[in-house]
Amino acid sequence: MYSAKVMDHFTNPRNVGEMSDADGIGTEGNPVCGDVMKIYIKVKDDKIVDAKFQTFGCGAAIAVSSMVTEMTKGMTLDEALKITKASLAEALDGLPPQKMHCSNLGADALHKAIEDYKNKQQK
Amino acid sequence: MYSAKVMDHFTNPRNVGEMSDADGIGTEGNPVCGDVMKIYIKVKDDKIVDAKFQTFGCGAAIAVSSMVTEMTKGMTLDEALKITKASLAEALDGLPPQKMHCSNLGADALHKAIEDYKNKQQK
Amino acid sequence: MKTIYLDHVATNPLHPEVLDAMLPYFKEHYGNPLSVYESGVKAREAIEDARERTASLVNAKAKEIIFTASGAEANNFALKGIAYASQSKGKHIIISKIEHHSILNTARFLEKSGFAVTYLPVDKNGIVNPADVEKAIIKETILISIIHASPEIGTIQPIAEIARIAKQKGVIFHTDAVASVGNIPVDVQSLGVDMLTFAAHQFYGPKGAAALYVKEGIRIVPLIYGGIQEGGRRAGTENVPAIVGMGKAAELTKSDLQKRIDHVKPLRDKLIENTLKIDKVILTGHPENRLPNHASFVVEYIEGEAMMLLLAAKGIYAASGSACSSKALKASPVIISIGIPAHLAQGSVVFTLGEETTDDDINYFNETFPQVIKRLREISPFAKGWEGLEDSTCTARK
Amino acid sequence: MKTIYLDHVATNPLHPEVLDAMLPYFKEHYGNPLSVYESGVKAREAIEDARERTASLVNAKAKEIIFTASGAEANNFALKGIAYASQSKGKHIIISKIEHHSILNTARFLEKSGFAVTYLPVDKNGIVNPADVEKAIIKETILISIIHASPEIGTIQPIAEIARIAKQKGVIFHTDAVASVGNIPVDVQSLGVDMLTFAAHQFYGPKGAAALYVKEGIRIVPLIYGGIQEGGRRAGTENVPAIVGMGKAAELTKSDLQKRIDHVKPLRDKLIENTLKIDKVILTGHPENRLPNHASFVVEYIEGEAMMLLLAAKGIYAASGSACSSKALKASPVIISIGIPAHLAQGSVVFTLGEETTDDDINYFNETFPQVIKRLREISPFAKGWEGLEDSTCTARK
Ligand SMILES: Cc1ncc(COP(=O)(O)O)c(C=O)c1O
Ligand SMILES: Cc1ncc(COP(=O)(O)O)c(C=O)c1O
Repeated sequence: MYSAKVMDHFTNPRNVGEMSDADGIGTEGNPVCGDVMKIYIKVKDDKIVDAKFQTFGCGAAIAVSSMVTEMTKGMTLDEALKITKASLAEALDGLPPQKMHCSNLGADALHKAIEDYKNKQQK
Repeated sequence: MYSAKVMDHFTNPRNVGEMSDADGIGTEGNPVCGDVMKIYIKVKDDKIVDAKFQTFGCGAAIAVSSMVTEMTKGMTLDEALKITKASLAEALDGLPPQKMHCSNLGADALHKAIEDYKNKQQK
Repeated sequence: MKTIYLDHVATNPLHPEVLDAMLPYFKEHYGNPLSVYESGVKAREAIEDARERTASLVNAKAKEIIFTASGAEANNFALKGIAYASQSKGKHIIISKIEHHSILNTARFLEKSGFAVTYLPVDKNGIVNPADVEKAIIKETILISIIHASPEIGTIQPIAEIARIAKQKGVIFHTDAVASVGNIPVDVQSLGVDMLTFAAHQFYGPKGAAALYVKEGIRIVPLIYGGIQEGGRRAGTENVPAIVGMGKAAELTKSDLQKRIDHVKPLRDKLIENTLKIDKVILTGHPENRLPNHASFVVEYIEGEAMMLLLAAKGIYAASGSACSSKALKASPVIISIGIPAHLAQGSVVFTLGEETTDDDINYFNETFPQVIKRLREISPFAKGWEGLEDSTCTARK
Repeated sequence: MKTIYLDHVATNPLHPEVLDAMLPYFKEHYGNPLSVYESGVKAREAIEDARERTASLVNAKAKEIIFTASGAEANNFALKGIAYASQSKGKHIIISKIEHHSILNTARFLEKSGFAVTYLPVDKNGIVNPADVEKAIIKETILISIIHASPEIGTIQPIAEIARIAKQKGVIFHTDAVASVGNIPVDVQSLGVDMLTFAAHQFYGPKGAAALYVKEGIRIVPLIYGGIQEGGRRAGTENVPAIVGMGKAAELTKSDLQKRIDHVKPLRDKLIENTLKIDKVILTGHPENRLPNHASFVVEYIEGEAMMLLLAAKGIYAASGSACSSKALKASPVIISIGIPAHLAQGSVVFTLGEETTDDDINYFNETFPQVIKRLREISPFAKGWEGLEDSTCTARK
C-alpha cells in the first residue's frame, strides 16, 4: 500500500516533538477527521533553520509530517511556500489516492507556520 | 443420478422389440414430452406369458420399460394391473424425483395393453 | 476406461498452471485484501495483477473489469444494474429469445418490476437480425443484451453490427460472452460493446470467478451491496485464489488461443462430417458462424438424455437440450426458437471439444456415436417414422 | 520475523485438511454438477454432502441451506429476497444501526425502491434492546434483520429474545451470523431464527463460499436468476471446490468448537487485562457478552491506522475502525453508535485471536502494544489532552 519511503518516514520519523522556542507554529486538520499536524519552524535570515512536528494521524500523515520538516530545513521562506501536496507526495515516492487529500496536510500546516512567523514579525 | 439397477436395465434392456402376434398393445406418452412407451403382451389363460416393449425416451423411461416387461411375465392380468409407478420405481432401487412422474409411464402403458387385450377378447 | 470429455461448454478442467498459481493464496497469502499488513497487501496486489490480465484477454482496461462469482451473477448484475441505474431515462429492454437463463429469467424478473422487455426472434441458424434490433428500439429503451455465442447451438451473433446500431441510438449494449471468451478472439473495442460477461471456468480457469466488463463512464447499480471491494460496485470478501486463477487462465488463453482453435476446429469438422452421414441427423445452429469447438445436432426418433447416458457408458461425455435432460423438464427454448419442432428437440445433443481432445478421440467417437444411435433406434417405436404423434402438445407436465 | 495474526475477524487461513478436501474437485472431479456423467455426478454428490455438513454446523436441515459466494451476497439475498417476496404484505423493514455494510447498504437501496427502514439504536455496550424491536414493529413490517455478533466490537445480541418477538408478531427474522458462526455455538433452532447468514472464511474454510439458511416454508425471491442450481434459488455454476471446503470446515468446526473457545478465551482475557492497564484506553463493546476471541479498544490521542502499521512493523496484524483505515474514509458507524465521540473513534483498534495464537504471542503482544502506544503518543500533539478540538466537525472530507 505505502511506498518504502513512506514506511521509512513513518517508522523512523525525523524531527518529532515540540519546539519551545519556535518562531512560527502552524496547525492543520481536525481530530474528528482523523489527522492533525502541528509544524514548528525556526527562522533565521528568511531561511528555515529548524523544523519539528507533532502529528495525530495515520501512517501517511506521520510520514508527510516527517518529510515536510526534513525538506523545509535550509529552504528560504519563499521556497518553502512552494512546497505542495503534490511535491510532498512525490518526495515520498507517491501516496495512495485516498491518502492524497486527507492525510497530506503537511504543506498547509507548513504554510500556516510561515504565516504565523510573518504575523509575529509584523508585530 | 441413477441407481445401478436403472443403469443395468438401461444399458442392457430386456424384451426389446416389436411383437407381431401380440394379444394386447398399450402406448403411453407423447414425443413432444420426451417419452413414449409401447408395451406388447402375449396372454394365455389370463396370464402374461410374454411381454416386449419399444420406447422413445430417456434412460429412466427405457429402464422402466425393461423392468415392467420383466416383472409382468408370468403374472396374472390381475396381478399385472396392480403394478404401479411406485412399485416399478422400487423394483429399480428408486428413481430421481423429477423422473418419477414423467418417465415412469410403464404401469400406464402396461394397463393400456391389458385393456386392449380385454377389449379384443370381448369382440 | 478412458473418458473423452466432449462437454467443454458445460465447464472445463483447470489448467495445471492455473492451480499452481492459485495455491499460494490458499496458504501463505490468506489475508483479507483490504488489510494493510503483508498477507493482505499480497492478496490485494494479486487481485490487481489478475485484473490486468483478465482485462487484457478482452482488450479492456483493468478498471473496467468487475469480478463476480459466476457468469450468471455477472449477467444478473448487468441487467439489473443498468435497469436500476437508468430507469429514469426509460424502462424498456431488448434481449433475444436465445439468451442464457441468467439473462432470460432476470429479464422476466424485471418485467414483474415494471420494465418492458422485447424478446427478439432468431432465424433458422439462430442469428438475430440487426434490422430487428433497430426496429425494436424505442425512446424508452435503456439496454440491449444479446448473447455472443450460443452454448447450445454454437451460433455466433453479428455483435459488432448490433453494437453499432445501439451506439447510434444511444442505448447501452451488453453481450453475454460466457460461451465465446476462450473459444474465439473477443475484443470489446472492435466489438464496440459497453458491457460484456465472461467466466473463467470456460477457459480452463476456476469455477467461482467471472467478470463483467463495464466500459469507463457507464453507471451501474450494484447487485451486491456492502463494503468497498471492486470499487464499491460488488461487495464481499474477494475469492482471492479464484480471481488469481482467472487472471492466470486469461493470460494462458490470450497466448494460446489461436493454437487452441487450430487444434479443435479440424477435429470438430471431422466429427460433424461423419455424424451428418447418419440418416435423419440434422446439424443445429449456423453451419459456418459457429464456435470452432462446437458441434450440435438433433437426431430423429431417439431422445437426448438416453444418447448422453449411452455415450457416457462408452466413456464419451456430452450434453443435450432435451426436456428429460434438463432438470426443468422442458426442451431447450433455444432449439425451439430456431424452428425445430418439440418432438425433434428431444433428440438434441451437443459436443464441445477442448485442448486435450485428440484425433484418436474423434475416431473413437465417430465409430461409437453411430452405434449408439442405432441401438437406441432399435428400441424406439418411431424408428420407421413419427406416425403423426408429433402434432400433439405436451400436457402431461402441466 | 515471526508474524502474529490477530485479525481473525477479517478472514482466516485455510485449515490444511480443508485444502486437502478441496483439491480433488479442482483436478479429477471438475465436471459441471448438472451433468449426468461421472465427473459431474461426483461434483453433485460432493455438493450435497457439503450441504449436510454445513447445515449440521448450525443445526439446520440440508435443504434449508443455500450456498452463496460471500456473506455479503447472502445478506443482500436475505434482505432483497424477502422484500420482493413479501412486498404485497407490507414494505417496512427493521435493522439495527450496527449492521455490517452489506445489510446497511442493501437497506438503503431498498429505501430508494420504496421500502421504509427503521434503524434501531444500541446502548453503550452495543446491545439492541428487544423492547425497541417490539415497539418498532408495525402492521407493514415484513422483515427484521439484526446482526448476531459485531466484528467491530464483539458484542453478541440477545437474538433468541428478538426472534421470539418477531415470531409472536409474525415477522420474518434474519440474523447476520458471519462473525459468530465458528466462534460460538450457533443453533438456528434454539435461536429461533428464520434466516441466518454465515461464511466459510470465518471458520478456516475458503473464501468464495458462504450460506444463507432459509427455514423450510419461507418464500424468497432469487438475487441471482438463471439455471436450477440451489433449487432454483441461486443460479450460477457452483464453485464446487469452495463448497466442498465449506462443508469440511463446518465439520471440523462442529467437532473442535469448544476446544477452540477454551483455547482463545483465556488468551484474549489476558490481552484485555493487560491493555486496560494502559492510561486512556477504553474497551469497546460488551465486557462479557462478546465473542470469546475478540478484544477491541479505543486508544486516546493516537490514530488506529498508525497503530496497525506500527504493530505490523513489529509482526502483529490487527484491524481498526478509524476513518483513515477505512477506504471509505469514515469512522466506523458502529463505534459512533455506541456513543464514542468521533475524535476518539479514530483510536479504534481490534484484535481477534485464533486457533494458532499462542501464549507466547500474547506475551509478546502485551510487551509490544504499550510501546507502540507510547511511541505514537510521543508524536501526537494531543498527548496531554484534546485541547477542545474534539468539538469540531469534519468538513474537510465533504
Ligand atoms: C458481520 C459480517 N457480516 C457480513 C460480512 C460479509 O461477509 P463476506 O466478507 O464474506 O462478504 C462480514 C465480513 O467479515 C461480517 O463480519
Ligand atoms: C452463454 C452463457 N451465459 C451464462 C452462463 C452462466 O455462467 P455460469 O455458469 O458461470 O454462471 C453460461 C454457462 O455456461 C453460458 O453458457
